[in-house]
Amino acid sequence: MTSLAADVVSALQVGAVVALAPLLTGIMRKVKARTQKRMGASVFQPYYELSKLWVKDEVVSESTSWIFSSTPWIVAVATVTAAFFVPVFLPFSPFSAAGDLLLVVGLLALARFFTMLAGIDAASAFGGIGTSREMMISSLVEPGLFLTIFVVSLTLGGTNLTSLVVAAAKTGVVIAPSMLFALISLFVIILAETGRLPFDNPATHLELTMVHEAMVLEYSGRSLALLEWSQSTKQLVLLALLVNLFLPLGMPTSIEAGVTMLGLGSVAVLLKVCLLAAVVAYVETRVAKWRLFRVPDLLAVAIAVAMVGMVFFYL
Amino acid sequence: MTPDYFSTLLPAIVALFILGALLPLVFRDPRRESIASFVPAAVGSLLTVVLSASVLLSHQVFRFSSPVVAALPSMSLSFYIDGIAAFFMLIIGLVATPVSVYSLGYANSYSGKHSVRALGSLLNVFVLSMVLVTATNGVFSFLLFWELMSLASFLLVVYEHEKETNLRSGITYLVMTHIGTAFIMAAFLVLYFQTGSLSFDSFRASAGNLGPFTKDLVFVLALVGFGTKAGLVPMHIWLPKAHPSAPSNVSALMSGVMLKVGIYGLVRVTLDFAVPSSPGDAWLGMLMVVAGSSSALVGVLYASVEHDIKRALAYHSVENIGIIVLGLGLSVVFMSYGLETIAALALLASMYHSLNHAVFKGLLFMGAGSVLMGTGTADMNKMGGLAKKMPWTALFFLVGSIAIAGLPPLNGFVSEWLTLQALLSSYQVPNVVLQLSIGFASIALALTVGLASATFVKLFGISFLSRPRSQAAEEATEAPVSMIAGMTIAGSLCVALGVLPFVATSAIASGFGFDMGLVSSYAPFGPLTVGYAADGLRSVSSLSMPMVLLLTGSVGAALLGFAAVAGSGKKTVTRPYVTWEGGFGALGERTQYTATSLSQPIRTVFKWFFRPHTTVERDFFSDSNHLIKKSVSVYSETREVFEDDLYSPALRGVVYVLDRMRRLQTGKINSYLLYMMVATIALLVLVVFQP
Amino acid sequence: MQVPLSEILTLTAVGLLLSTFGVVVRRSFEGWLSAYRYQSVVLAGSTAVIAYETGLWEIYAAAVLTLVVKAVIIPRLLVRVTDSVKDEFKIEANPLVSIRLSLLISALLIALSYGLIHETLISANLDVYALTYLPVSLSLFFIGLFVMVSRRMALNQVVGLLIIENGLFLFTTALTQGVSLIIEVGILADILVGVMISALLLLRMSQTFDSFDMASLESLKDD
Amino acid sequence: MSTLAAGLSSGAVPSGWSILVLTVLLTPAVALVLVTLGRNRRYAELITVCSAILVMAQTLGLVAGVISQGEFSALSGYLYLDAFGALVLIPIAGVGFVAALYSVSYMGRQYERGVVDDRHLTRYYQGFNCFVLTMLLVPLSNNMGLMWVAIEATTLVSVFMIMLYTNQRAIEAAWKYLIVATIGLSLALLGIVLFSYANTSASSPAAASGSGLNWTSMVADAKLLDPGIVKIAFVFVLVGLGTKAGLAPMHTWLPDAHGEAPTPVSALLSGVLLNCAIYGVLRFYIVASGTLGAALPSELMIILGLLSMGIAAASIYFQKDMKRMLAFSSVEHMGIVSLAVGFGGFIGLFAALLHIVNHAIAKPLMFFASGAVSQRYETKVMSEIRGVIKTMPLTGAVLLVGGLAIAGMPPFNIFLSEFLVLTSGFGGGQFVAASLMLLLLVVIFAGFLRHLVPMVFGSPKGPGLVLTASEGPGERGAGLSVLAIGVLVALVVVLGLYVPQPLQTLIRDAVQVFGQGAPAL
Repeated sequence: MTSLAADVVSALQVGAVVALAPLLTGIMRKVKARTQKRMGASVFQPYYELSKLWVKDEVVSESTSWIFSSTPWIVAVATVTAAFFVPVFLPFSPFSAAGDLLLVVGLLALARFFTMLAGIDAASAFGGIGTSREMMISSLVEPGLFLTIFVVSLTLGGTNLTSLVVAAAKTGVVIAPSMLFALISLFVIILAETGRLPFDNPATHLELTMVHEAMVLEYSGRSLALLEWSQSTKQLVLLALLVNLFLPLGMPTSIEAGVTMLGLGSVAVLLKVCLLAAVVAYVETRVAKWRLFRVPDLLAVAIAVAMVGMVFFYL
Repeated sequence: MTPDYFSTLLPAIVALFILGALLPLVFRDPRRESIASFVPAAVGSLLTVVLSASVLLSHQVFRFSSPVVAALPSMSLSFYIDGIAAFFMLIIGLVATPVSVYSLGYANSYSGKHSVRALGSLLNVFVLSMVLVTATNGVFSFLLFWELMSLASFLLVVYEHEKETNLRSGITYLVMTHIGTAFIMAAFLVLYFQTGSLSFDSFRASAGNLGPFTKDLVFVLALVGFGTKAGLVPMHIWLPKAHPSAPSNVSALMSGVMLKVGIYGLVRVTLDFAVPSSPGDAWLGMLMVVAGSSSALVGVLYASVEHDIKRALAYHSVENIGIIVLGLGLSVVFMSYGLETIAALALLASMYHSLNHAVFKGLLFMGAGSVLMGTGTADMNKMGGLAKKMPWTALFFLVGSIAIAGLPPLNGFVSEWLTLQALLSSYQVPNVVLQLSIGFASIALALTVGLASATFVKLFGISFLSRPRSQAAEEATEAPVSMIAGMTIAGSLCVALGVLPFVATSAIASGFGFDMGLVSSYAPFGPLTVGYAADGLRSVSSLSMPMVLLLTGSVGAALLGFAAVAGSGKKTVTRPYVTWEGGFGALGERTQYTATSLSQPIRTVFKWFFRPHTTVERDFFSDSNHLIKKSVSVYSETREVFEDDLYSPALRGVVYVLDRMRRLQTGKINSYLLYMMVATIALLVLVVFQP
Repeated sequence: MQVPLSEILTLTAVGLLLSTFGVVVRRSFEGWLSAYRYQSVVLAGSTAVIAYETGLWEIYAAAVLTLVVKAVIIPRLLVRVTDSVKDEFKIEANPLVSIRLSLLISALLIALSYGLIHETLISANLDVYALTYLPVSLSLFFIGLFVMVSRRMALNQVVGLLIIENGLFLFTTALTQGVSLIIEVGILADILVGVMISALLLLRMSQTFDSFDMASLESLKDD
Repeated sequence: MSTLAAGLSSGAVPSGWSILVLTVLLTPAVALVLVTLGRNRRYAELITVCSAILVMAQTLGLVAGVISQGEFSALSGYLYLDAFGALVLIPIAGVGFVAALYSVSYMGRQYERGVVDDRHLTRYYQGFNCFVLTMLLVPLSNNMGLMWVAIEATTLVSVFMIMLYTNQRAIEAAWKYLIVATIGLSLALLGIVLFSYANTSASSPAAASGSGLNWTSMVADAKLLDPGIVKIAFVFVLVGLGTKAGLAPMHTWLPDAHGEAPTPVSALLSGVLLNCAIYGVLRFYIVASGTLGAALPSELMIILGLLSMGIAAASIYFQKDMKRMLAFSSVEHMGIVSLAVGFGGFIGLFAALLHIVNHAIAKPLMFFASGAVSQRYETKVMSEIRGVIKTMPLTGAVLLVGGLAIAGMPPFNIFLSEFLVLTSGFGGGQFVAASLMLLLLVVIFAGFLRHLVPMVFGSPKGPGLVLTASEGPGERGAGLSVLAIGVLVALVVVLGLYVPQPLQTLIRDAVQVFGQGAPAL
């Protein structure tokens, strides 16, 4: 297909991702509520909240600087840009030529960097707590994440996302042992990255358990909306990535597969992501939040598993 | 590129720096002194850039031999500027230019207290010596300029010599670097033993037929020697002492450039004199990989708990040097297996990171300098809120932080991308042990990257954001225009090197004469590409920063457009108000997080490394009731593992031996005569009864 | 009756060694001086013998000089210098090495010198004087040195120095029958001046420290 | 006496050079007489400076002669000068010259401070000239017996000079110096006599002409000498003259003597006298290596050299007294010289000779600077001297330069020769010894810096010192001392970058004397 068409398609894909992200959050909340024997709000509740926040007035602490006010925009831009490089529904992203898996990680890290700064900027102790905890977790996530990427790129070849996804699709259902280990470690890491239990409790408002929530505590109105939205976008992107790399079932092996196959593939991806989200939510109801200084143990597990994966690949 | 144009350029540069060193001596008024010394320095550095750039563009080696001969024919003072030398001269010039501009303003902060004149001329000598080190082509002249560099930098480190601590760190620095020089000298002289000549040309000529043992010996000696100057663990201990002691513009040069000169020596030896050729040499590469990754980790760990801004930056230099050496080591490993393409990739990564680190570390130290000038303290726990007081400094410090944290879209990210790609390419090494160990080494690098960004959240956040933590920070003022200008140059370099990588990559490629294995990486505006090809799988991973920037821009535009459209319904207003204090009344600056508390979780996680020694003092209202405390104060300091567990014991041992030896001087003439008697008889016995 | 040369030489050699033992054994300054005087006389005698055998007038002169300078002038000088000092400072009360042990060590040193000479110089065709006197002179040298090492008194060290000089002189004359005269003269003059200077120093010492104990000369050291 | 007369009547080489040889010796002698006659301070100073200048001039003439037409002898072979001798002659005259200049201001200041009186001064200048005379005689004498006499004479004279201040420390130092040096020289005499015996017994012509003590004849038939004798003879000479040259473990007198002598004398002692002694050792080294082959003598030289460096390193590291530290560094540098000779080869010998010259330049500079400092601070204890760069900026700078030079930092001259020494060591495959030397150099550097940096920088303790922040009061002869120091600093820097052509040729010729031709590299 022509490059223009490709760009249009992938723009649509990104639009879909951004549009569906809050829905995913809603679904997770719903599942969580149900597993906790609650009715729970509608799955579209996140959309209502966003639209409400979008038109609300803002209260900004006077001890903040331009960092605080620009952070939501930077975060949003970085996250959405990252989405452009990830083949979410299609086994293809035209921008894979411009950036790869490492760039995606980098962009998400940029977003986190500014979020952490904003946490400090308001000069409140809550923001400080959030930032300092996030500093620890994010820096410990890094090695596990990179080791996973290492294994994946060894098994599927390179870091170019399109060719990774295609290669994964080619492998079909059977999964290499190294990939299995990588999957486990990546799952743990995504929990940490998206701030789910047992690392962080997205639903909390207790300073003892807050990480991400503490950093964005000072935000209100449109800024808060942007932050929440980017958070769910990030969540969707990462889950989709995991699905496409490790559970490629139903994903066509090439963009020339024809519209129906592609459509089916997209639907399959959507279903798998929702399923995965449900699993994550279910896990959240089963486990309690871990004490902050037990979190490193979990991340260490992730690293160790990934290392085993690498050993399995080479031997 | 006509040679005569070159041969006028180099003397011109030398002359300019010498002028800059001498001119200030004739003036009396500090203002004039700083102009007289730093303007020539700036021009000279600019010319250095020109010279190196023209060498790089012309793809030809420039030789220049002066008539001066030290003592023996092969000790003549001759210069040889090939691509490698030119590339490092480029680094020197690129950093020295903004720093000289910056110094114009910065030097005034010393006027009255110290002699600006001394600062100016020493700085000129310092830069000149570094340029000449890279340019020179003989063992003697190399050591000459090398030690001149150390000497000048030492004098700059003890510039504020009233402080005993500065003197002590100066001595540590000079002694450590002298030890390094000893190793370098040994390495070169072992080569001399092989070739019988002191000129680098002969070393190059005989690089091929170097005995394996000799090669290993030279390699290890050079690694220790140059590693000491570059601040490689465990020879790094001088670095966090010396850089904070020196004036900030000097720290910028030392950390940005001088460490690279150490790297230059390492590169020169590995690529020119002791070239790895057989798989037997791979372990040398692994040695560098291990040293590099441990340096990276150790450096960033210490930086993450440091609250003195300049010390933190110094530790980050250790970290980045580690990353550079890691890349170099990888390329050595690949070279020794004859994997040319990925060897080039790893070398590209390492050199690119050298360039980047030079630029952004220079920028950061300049920023730290203007913060120092503005607030009068280097302790971050006394800063805060400077983003409002010194907006420009804040902006550029932020740029530097993003760059050094390896985040897109700035230059740090590109070189770290390349380094990671080089690590990922290690699957081509036909040796499982090496594959695995390189893979595990990548953990250290990844952890380093993560901790680095965390640390710079702390560095920037604590010093520039939230509220002032002290009166000094309250009254901080923005730096003068010349300093801003210097930082602007460096900052824009950071951006340029980030979004237009092909400039640097093509320079490096021509400098190091790569066969165009990754050709598209050097084409203008072309993406950086790394090929993958193994059992059936083929793919090309690529990164095109201009594209990324374009995309980011359009996304941003789209978002703003969306906001405009979606928000048009109701006009929202933004009300400033106090930070929510949780209902406890007004927040003082004491309630904010400090640098120390911010890094507390990390310190706790890496307890085994820092072995923090924490003392808690509780003050009670009454001894009967220990539940109600009047005050609780916590003191926590981390230990310098290397000094306490490595250097102090070694030093103690040496001192013990020396102490025993010197006691020979008993003051008793009887013992003196006894020595003579024993010596005579011993020597007689030796000569008479020896075969 | 005609006494064979070698007997005379051996006799003188024994005399020299005995006189050296005298220095080692005696504890008082007068004792050392008399032993030294005796030694110098024997030395002059043996020099005269060599002179008689070789018939070189320079060596006669040397013998006479030795007799005059070493047996008369130097002892006088030393007595003159030290008569101001109280007697208890002229007695080696407790040497660093006990007398008996010193005697043993001196014997060992003599053995060493004989061994050395025979190990090395046997190849060179030495004449009878050399063969007799070289070991003796070497042992004089070493014993003198040992005396200086093992005693506390400055005076004792001067005496040791003198013994060494005697050994030196004997060595020179025995080995090379008369190196060119001005050298001999120069050497003798140097020795004389050296002794005079040391005498002067002794005088200064007796004024500043009013003792010759080495213990008062240990302030210059490293710690 | 007859031989002497004959020598005077028929000079071996009837050329102007031999006359110059005699006059250069006569100049200080005449000066000595004049100083003794006119018992007057100003007068003595004038005479001494003039004679120093004259000696300098004539020495340069002699050097020119040597360069132009090789060696020549005088006084029927008693006196003799070749490139090696000339090379040692230069520092004697040069340091004598600067020391004379410096003496005027230094002793003048001592006089004003009431440390010395006119009688002392006269004796000082007598001793000075006599000292120069005896030292000049050492490299000029071909007859080794004469050389021994000269060296012994230097001992006696310098003892006098050290006794100038008749305090307890001075007397103690003088006594130790006298005893140890005399013993050493007696050992040396044993060796010399053995050499001459070996010579006379081996070769008939030497024995016939009665010139068995002449170095020229020794080296001429070095091959014929009896190796057994030469072995022990060389050991005796090495230990004996080594004592005078301050090689460990016979160096023990040196720190005391150099530490307690008046500063100009210390400069002469360690800048020149040591050279004379090591010169003697090397003369016999040449003969011995001619007989035994270079292996054994080189081994001995290396052993003693490393020992000296080691002991110097230890003592420098813990030193408290400035002048003693300098003295120990002299031990170190003599060790380096003997090490270089031990390494041998063209470069090694070149380095050794160059190092002799360099040390003779840098060490007096250091002594002069430290003398000025200790006069100002009225102590030699380094821990009490702080911030010289503030109280006396010029002297502070000189102290820094000299200290760095002595410690072997480029771009100063000592580094050049040390580098050459190491080059010869590694080039000759003597990895162990060379690496040890490198290690010890580093330790010494550290020890030196440990004392030097706080002295030069830092903030002065004495409150009065900062107020009068200037280069001492402008008393008489200050200009002279500045001139002396300036000359030395210039030399230290210039010789660090390159060795002038004449000096190079001279050293090359001197290396030829060692039987080492064919410049390597």
